[in-house]
Amino acid sequence: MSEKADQIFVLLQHWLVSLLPAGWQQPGGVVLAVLVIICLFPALFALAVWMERKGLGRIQNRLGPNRVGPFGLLQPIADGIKSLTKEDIVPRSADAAVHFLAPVVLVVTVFMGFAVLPMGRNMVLADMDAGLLFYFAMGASTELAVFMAGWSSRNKYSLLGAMRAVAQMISYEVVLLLSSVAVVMMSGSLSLTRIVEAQNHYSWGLPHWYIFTPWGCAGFVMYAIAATAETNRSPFDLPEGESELVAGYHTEYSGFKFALFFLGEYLAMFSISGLGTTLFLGGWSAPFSWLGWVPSWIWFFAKLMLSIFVFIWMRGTLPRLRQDQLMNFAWKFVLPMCLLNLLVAGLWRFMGDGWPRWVVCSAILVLAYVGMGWGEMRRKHFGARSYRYAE
Amino acid sequence: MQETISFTPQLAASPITGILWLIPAVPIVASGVIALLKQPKRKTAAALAIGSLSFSLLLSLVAFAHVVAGWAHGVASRETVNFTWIQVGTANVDLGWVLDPLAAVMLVMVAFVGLLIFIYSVGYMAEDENFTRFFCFMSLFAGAMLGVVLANSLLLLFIFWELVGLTSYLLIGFWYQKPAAAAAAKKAFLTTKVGDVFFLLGMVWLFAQTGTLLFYNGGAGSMEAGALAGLLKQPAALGLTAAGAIGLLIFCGAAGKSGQFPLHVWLPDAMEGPTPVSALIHAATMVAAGVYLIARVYPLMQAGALAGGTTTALTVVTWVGAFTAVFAALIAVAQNDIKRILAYSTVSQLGYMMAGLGMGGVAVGMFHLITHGFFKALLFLGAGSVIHGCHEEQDIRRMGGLRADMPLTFLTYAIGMLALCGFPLLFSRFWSKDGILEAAQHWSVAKTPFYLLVFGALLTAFYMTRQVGYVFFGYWRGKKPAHESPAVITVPLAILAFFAMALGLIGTPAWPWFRAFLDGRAVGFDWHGFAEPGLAGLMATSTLVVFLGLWLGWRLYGGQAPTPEEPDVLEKAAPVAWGWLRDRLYVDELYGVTVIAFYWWWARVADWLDRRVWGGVVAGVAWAFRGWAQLNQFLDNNVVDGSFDKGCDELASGGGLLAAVQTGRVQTYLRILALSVVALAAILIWSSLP
Amino acid sequence: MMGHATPLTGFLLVAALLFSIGLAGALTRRNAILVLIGIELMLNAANLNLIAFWRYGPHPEALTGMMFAIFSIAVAAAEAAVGLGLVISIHRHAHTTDLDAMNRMRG
Amino acid sequence: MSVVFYLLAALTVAGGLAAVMLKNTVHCALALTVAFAGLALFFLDLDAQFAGFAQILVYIGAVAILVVFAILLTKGSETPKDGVYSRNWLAGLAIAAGVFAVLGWAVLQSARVLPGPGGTPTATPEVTVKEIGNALMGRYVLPLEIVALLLTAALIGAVIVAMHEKEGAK
Repeated sequence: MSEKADQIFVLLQHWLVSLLPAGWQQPGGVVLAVLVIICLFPALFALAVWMERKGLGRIQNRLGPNRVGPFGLLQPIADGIKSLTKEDIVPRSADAAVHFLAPVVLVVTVFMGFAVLPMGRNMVLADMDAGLLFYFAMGASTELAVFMAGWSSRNKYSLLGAMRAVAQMISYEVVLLLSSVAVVMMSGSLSLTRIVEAQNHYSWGLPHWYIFTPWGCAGFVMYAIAATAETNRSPFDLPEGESELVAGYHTEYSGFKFALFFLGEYLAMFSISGLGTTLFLGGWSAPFSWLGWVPSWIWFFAKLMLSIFVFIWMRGTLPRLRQDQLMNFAWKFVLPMCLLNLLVAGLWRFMGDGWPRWVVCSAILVLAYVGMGWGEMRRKHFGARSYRYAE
Repeated sequence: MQETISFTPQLAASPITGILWLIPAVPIVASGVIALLKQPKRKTAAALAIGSLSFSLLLSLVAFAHVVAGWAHGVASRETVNFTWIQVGTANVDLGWVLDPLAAVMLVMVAFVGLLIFIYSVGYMAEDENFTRFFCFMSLFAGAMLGVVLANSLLLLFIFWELVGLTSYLLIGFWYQKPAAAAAAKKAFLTTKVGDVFFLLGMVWLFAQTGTLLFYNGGAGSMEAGALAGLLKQPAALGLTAAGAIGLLIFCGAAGKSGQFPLHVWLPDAMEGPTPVSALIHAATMVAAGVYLIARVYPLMQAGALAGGTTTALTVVTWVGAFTAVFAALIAVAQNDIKRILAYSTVSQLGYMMAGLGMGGVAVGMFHLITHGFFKALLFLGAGSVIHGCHEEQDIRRMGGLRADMPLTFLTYAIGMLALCGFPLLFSRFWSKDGILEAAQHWSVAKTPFYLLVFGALLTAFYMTRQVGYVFFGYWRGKKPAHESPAVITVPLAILAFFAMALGLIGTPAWPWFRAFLDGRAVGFDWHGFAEPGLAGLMATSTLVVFLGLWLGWRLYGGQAPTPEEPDVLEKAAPVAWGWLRDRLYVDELYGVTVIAFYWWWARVADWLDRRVWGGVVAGVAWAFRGWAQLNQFLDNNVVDGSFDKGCDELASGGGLLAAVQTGRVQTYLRILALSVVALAAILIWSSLP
Repeated sequence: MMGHATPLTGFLLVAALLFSIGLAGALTRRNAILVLIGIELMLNAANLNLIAFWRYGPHPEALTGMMFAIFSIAVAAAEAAVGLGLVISIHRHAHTTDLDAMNRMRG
Repeated sequence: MSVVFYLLAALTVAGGLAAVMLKNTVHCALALTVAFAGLALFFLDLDAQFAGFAQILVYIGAVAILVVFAILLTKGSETPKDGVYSRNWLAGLAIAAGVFAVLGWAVLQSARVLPGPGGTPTATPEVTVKEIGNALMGRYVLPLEIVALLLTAALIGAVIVAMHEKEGAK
């Protein structure tokens, strides 16, 4: 029974495809899967927006939206309708073509990213051999889209915001890649399904998720940092830092294009955390062996929502990082830690089973972390907090 | 006569022989140290020299005792220590030193006499400011002389031989400011060098024939039977066997150094050096080196001698020795310089030794050498004390009557004079002379040497009494009154005087200790020694001759020696002969005319050759090169420059065109690149068209 | 996707066209950066050739073509970085990116 | 000639032409990214999956942005006063045309001359990332190391060249 529940969607797809004539079956299956993704994730987007606004409210000791629908559940739909109907103003001096293209490129590339994520047991749109590489290739073009948005609106603030966003995204993209390379090294393949299978074993009931290994844990922490930076969220949301740069690179956008940007941002968040779960949290594998009967896709989406919650939680609590702090942090702390993590992963692989492997690897990582941290802190002398008020 | 002595050589070197090399080494090292000292460091220099020589003397005495002990046990030991000095391809040159009775005796004599002379010269050279330099050369000489005595290889002997020659040059020319001294040193060095050249020839020939220069090497040495047999087989020139020829060549070297007839000219002039030098070098040791060399090489000279007979080499030695003895004695009679008389006397005595060696074998010659060494050193030191006393006056005609002023010197000098004349019984030369005369009597070849030697003995007695008469008797003819020399001078004289008398006793026919010691035979004291046939007659004639000489000398010069201006008594008797003798029989002038003239002539020829012939050749070559250089220049200017420069100009102008292309703009370069690609591709395609 | 119909020459022609477009850009444009863009295009055309020959070559499993293309992409990236760095520094000194103006290296 | 090939060819050539012809430099840069994308698709079409993704990641991800940054940093975005093309642009164009003629001719020539399957492709090679990994680490390890070195050097070099000198050095 649980087997059927697990494969419910796959069976559904096969059933629908079988309805089509023979010639069209293969493309039809693909189109169907694409349709599912295109519908499912915007729905999740709506849910995430609601979660964020309620969550933030709760964190900031206020209620959050509760007027529209029970507990404000229908608020996102209201926002959606608002953004669709609002007038789409394009500045005269803006570069119309590029201005229009920016959000489109953004959303398209992000959606492309979802193709390779394994939502459940053999529930993946395109099981590519170099799936991870494809994902990062798509991820790389978001920066271009951000730049096009920023530049085309011919506005100093948006240009500055775009420049900051691109710089930030480039720096953290390197970290993103390196932390995931560790996983690739251990699992020995770039295809995400095989990575998930590699984590899908249990010993004494505990899963073999990579996060439970020293290098995996360090990798996941750095991946999380890079993820938040990549999607311009919470501590790293300087580009559209409301207070200084109005809305960053999408200040000149309004109406539907703004909604597209908003959607793009959330979809990026979904796909980054989806990848995070597949790489570190064991994708669709159950947390405990005795929970195996629960369908695989439930675990995937549960972990997904958990990560989204963490994003929201971080946004609510952590202060925003200054640009130079942000860059220094990336290049002088996170990147070296990633490189070290690669070394430790190599060491882990060749030390063979047994407790010494754990002790040595975690010792190296902790020592490096403490050492670099202490090195960084030593030079900074923290005086009393000083406030400067604009004259 | 002389028998071939067989030695039982002890192969294993006893400990004393092992450290024997220290004897020559210590004085040489001492001289090196003294050379480094500063001039005012007089006391250290003297102490070092005397200390090192006394150490050598001590060691020589120990060695002498060792040999005597060995001899007492009836075994005549000859211990050698040989080592390879240079390895030249397969042949290796060995050196080494030897300890046998001959060497032991010489060691003691040289060291003892040397030490006495060192002590004497501390007093004698006191005021001389080059005191340290003097002792440096003296100890170097002593070391070298001891080296000559010890050497077991002809090569090592030759090395020390040259060192001795060098030191004699340095010491003769000690007061180099005096031109006469410098000339005398040069003369001494060159004449001995002539002898040494022949010596070297002999040595090389020996090495070629026998392949080794070691005297004794456990049977393989050059002086041992194996090598000698080989040498005998080769006939050399003039009917001599190879052994004889080599022996003669070596004798020439000895003749040079010991001042035998043809090469004796340097010895009298060598008196320019300070008296201790003359005493040490030109009386006791260095001149004796020649005799010692012949003694050492005796087996070679004697090789092939039939039982009792002699070889031609030995006969030559004898004749030269005898003639020199008489010749020098004659000249000595007509000399007026106190030291020159003694010098000629030394030459004559050396002639005796050579004759002794030639006729009587090693023991006879060596005994006379040892005794002569002591009393001649005594006489020279005595003369030195006299000169010192008379404020550097050397002409005997300006002395006289020193009997009263210098009693001690007079006493020791008289003993020395009597020993030299061979006053019977008590004095040493009587016995050694008798040994030689006895050998001359029995000499198988001819009787004349015997008569010559007897006549020589007469002359010796005569000129010595003449000299004593002039110096010690009569009245003081000098300017300032003389004074007695200090103890440091007279004490050595006394010691030497004692030995001048005592040494004779070890060679008397009754108790021939010295000859037995050298031959390694047992010896007993018995009066029958005198009972030998003809010996009594011989001793009678020799005593007669001595008394005759003394009486003649005393009668002519005893009482009132003539004033310096008056001619000599004998001169009045035979002015022409006296003139000849005084001018040394014009030997120097003879050389001057022949040898030196030849060199002058040869030098001019060489100069002419060098200037004209070689000069011409060089000039021709230079001329050729200049011409070649001019040709080069011509070619260079016209042909090369012309064409090359023109070519360069063309290139430069061509370059100009290309320079235009370098506009500095990137795109022009890119265009040219693309154009060339197109052109190349076009050519490629055009060529590949079927 | 089964082996497809287009012959090798098609790809080669496209690559040649792209190459000459890049060359034209490099030769005619005045702005230094556009020359660099032209050069990038030429490099990419070469990559296309490499992959085409690898794909149509006798034994594609040797991966030589693809390896070559990957390395050439890496090198081209490095070249672009340094080239643009130079252009920026020239701009800072000479305040122009106009190639005709930059003829300081004249012969 | 399959439809996909024509489509891709059109896309790439158009991108290339635009990158070269457009007035506004930023537009040129964006056209360039289109050309890069076209090429990436070509690679995928030629079953070189890894190369295609690498092309996207490197060129579109990095080089395009680099070019854009360079343009912004050198104020290239304003249209230049004295014309976009260098003085004797016609000569450049002619030379480019010449090169294309030669290349085209050579390609066509080789098609005729080359025997064998010059035209038809072989079976699609099954290229997995593991094989590429082995190749990189096995046969091509030296070039890999050298490229690594080269990239580091280029990285440092570019930074130093483009670094903003201190005021004094101006």
